[in-house]
Amino acid sequence: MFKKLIQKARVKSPWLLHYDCSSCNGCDIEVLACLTPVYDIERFGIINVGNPMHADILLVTGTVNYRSRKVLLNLFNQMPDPKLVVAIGTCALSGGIFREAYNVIGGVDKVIAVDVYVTGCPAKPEAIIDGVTLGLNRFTQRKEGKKAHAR
Amino acid sequence: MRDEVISVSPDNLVGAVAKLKVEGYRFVTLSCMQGDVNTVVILYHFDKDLVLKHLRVRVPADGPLPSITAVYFAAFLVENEIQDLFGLRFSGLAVDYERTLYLDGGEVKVTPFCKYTVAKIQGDEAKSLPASADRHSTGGS
Amino acid sequence: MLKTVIPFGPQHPVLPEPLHLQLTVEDEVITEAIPALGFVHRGLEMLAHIRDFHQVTQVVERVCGICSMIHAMCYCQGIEAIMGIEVPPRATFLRTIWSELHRMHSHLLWLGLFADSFGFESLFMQLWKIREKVLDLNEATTGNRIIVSVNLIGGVRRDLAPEQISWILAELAEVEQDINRLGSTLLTDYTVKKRTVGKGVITKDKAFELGLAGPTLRASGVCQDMRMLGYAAFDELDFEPVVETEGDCHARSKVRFREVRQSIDLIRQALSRIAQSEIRTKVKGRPQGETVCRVEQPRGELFYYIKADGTKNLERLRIRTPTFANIPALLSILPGMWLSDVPVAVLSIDPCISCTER
Amino acid sequence: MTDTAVFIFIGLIAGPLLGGLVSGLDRIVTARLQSRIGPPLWQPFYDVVKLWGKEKTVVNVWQAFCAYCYVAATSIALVLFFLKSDLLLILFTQAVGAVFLVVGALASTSPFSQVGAHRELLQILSYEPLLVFVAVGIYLETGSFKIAGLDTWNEPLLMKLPFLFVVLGYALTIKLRKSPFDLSTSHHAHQELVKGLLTDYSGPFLALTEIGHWYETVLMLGFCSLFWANNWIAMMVLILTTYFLEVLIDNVSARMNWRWMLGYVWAMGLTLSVVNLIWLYVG
Repeated sequence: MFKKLIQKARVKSPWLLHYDCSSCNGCDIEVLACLTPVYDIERFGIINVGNPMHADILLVTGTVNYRSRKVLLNLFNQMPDPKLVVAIGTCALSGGIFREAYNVIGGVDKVIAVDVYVTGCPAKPEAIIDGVTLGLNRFTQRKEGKKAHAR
Repeated sequence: MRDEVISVSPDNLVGAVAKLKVEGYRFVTLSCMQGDVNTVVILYHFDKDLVLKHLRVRVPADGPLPSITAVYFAAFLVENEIQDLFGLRFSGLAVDYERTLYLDGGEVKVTPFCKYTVAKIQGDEAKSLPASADRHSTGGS
Repeated sequence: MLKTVIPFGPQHPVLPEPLHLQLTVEDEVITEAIPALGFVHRGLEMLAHIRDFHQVTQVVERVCGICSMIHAMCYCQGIEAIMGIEVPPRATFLRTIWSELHRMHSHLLWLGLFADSFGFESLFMQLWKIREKVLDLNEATTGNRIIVSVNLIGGVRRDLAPEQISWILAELAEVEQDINRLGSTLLTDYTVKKRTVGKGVITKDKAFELGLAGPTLRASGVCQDMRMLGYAAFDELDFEPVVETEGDCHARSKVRFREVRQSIDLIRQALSRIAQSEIRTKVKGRPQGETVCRVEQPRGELFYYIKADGTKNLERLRIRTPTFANIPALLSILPGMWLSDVPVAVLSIDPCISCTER
Repeated sequence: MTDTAVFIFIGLIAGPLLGGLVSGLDRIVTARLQSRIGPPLWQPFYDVVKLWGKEKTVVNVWQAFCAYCYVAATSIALVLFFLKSDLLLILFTQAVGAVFLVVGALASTSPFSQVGAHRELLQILSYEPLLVFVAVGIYLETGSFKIAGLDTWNEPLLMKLPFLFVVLGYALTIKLRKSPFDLSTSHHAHQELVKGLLTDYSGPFLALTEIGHWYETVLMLGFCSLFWANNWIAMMVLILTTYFLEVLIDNVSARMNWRWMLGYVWAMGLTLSVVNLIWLYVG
């Protein structure tokens, strides 16, 4: 019974951590725009906590470069389980327009396992909210004890 | 370019920059580009009342160039950037990141903007390949 | 309290972007601040060596997602100058309108983040609510909210219909009313003034010496605005740069606040004087030569150096963004500040790290 | 005896229940003031239950121990309040809880946590004297530190101690972590210290600190209720008005720094207290 309650609470109260992983800011400000009156993601109990120790969902925007890879891994490892990773924007999926640049590794999934991919350049706030709520279903599907992992 | 371009030698550079400062010019930035095989060309841009003035310096790709941070402290960031991206060294930099402003030593192994690659790490890891080709061998995880 | 080293960033809720500041703190007073960059460096300038010079327009739009249109405009103007292309007058007006819309949304974004930096959450929300109206204008006229992709070499992609013009004017009137309402809180509220007045002062001489740009420079009393160069259609509009003299964080927010209103005025002027003509010219051939092109970004002077050698790729594309020029300001104002003022001081230069590092 | 058991039970249960509801209401009202819709009323409970189900990660054992002590102390303080015990005793039990929270934060090496703990100590230093003044004022008026005598007091204390009520308001703002005093940690971690004091508490332990905070909220509102204790309706109106004012202040001011807080709160708080006490003494 209590397990079910916790599972329900997880869906109702996902706390976000946003990391800008060498993105062009386009997706970042759209993530921030989600917090504001027009989109208001707090309706779903979502707060941007800004502290990996408190977060349930890691939102990553932008391509990964060599220096931010370490930071990304570090943040991911600091988040207590259960956790989700949502990659936002074309850059976070594949490297996008920057994929040929010398300091770009590629998409986020080259570093950590991604649960939901949100497309767009930049991704619209509606798409981001949709992506996060889609990810929440993962909380109910994922079996207890199975941990998210870093690549 | 429509604006005035003055060619100076590396030795006279700091003096020329100091003169511009006395005349009331604001430091804008440096633009660095590959000259021919062994040289790098740097343009120093200055602005006064919306009119630009440029100093053009040609230096050997490995030779140190005197830093102008003693005159314009603001130049430290862009000089560090050039150290990272072109492999050039500046002498007397106010804040020296030792070529780690953008890129760490171990990962991107070539100075990316040089068509005639200057290896960043000496030894057998250094390859004389263009940066874009080299990425595939060093990139990924 | 003893000496502590605080790693401020790269992931930090106050900074939406990964700038890393290593702050040495004694009794909550900063004694040393060292910035570390490189978390957003992608190597974008290099892409100009491997992409067609037309495609580079899209690349430079992604130097920064906030002022993307202005980057593309600057690049296109540079290539047009090299190739001697005459841009149709209507296109110059349209570029002016969109660039001012970008300035508005960027300044509102900044004012919001600034309010957030001193813990004024509701002001942040209200300012971003207004910003959404500006983004609606962007979306309705160009098809996208932020990265609008309207520029191409030789003109613009989209035109404004007459009914859109009247709608834009109506929306702008609403936006103006809303900002005027918030203006008194933003500029005269007791707690806000307590947090911003006299913090992070940069004098006129110091600002000049540090090579600052944009609102940060103008807040210190230096009248310098690239729009005075009269690029695009700015030479046909009445325009007076916004200058404040105090040089503190409050002055910087005042400059940006007044510039939002100025942008509304400029858009109105541009809409009333807009010429009737084609919106683009055909581009033939390849660029050869070098040029410097400067425009005014929301954060200040944007500088492009373009060198082309007659092939389809550029020989060198050099971008100097205003935040890059403003980073030295941080080094100069942070030591001696209280820890609680660090977010205010850092945001007061409007850091855009993706611009800085490209 | 059974009465006592009932009051203990009420204190233990009502704390989290009422506190959670108040905090849910707070978030909705805040959202409305910011022209948003805001989360459902039950959101704080979802948050706590979810945190309870998270992986346990602690910096060290002391932190976990301190989190438990914090909840224990604050809940005991609330139970004592419902038992109509001595005001001073309640105040100091609550202060013990607050100190445990700080010790827990100091147990971690994170600079954010350390600086946050340091600021929290300064906050405790600012509001504790004020609370003692409020207790002294109540004593001077009623002749007793016991709460038991208060609900039969025929005249509302608010009429006699209006300035002390304002002083209590300062303490309340600090205690509820509202702007301009949300220095050590804030509800939305958009400040220079990330989440300050609470940065290194995570999962179940963060849930514990949240529950402790609910107990404290109810306790502080309980103090407010003393100022109009003889009439239930008036008491409710007083509490709701006070809380709404707190939320309003939170939304119309920026965060200040601790130097300003210490100076302002002490200067204003002490002046108002002394004025009120002299007035009582003379009148």
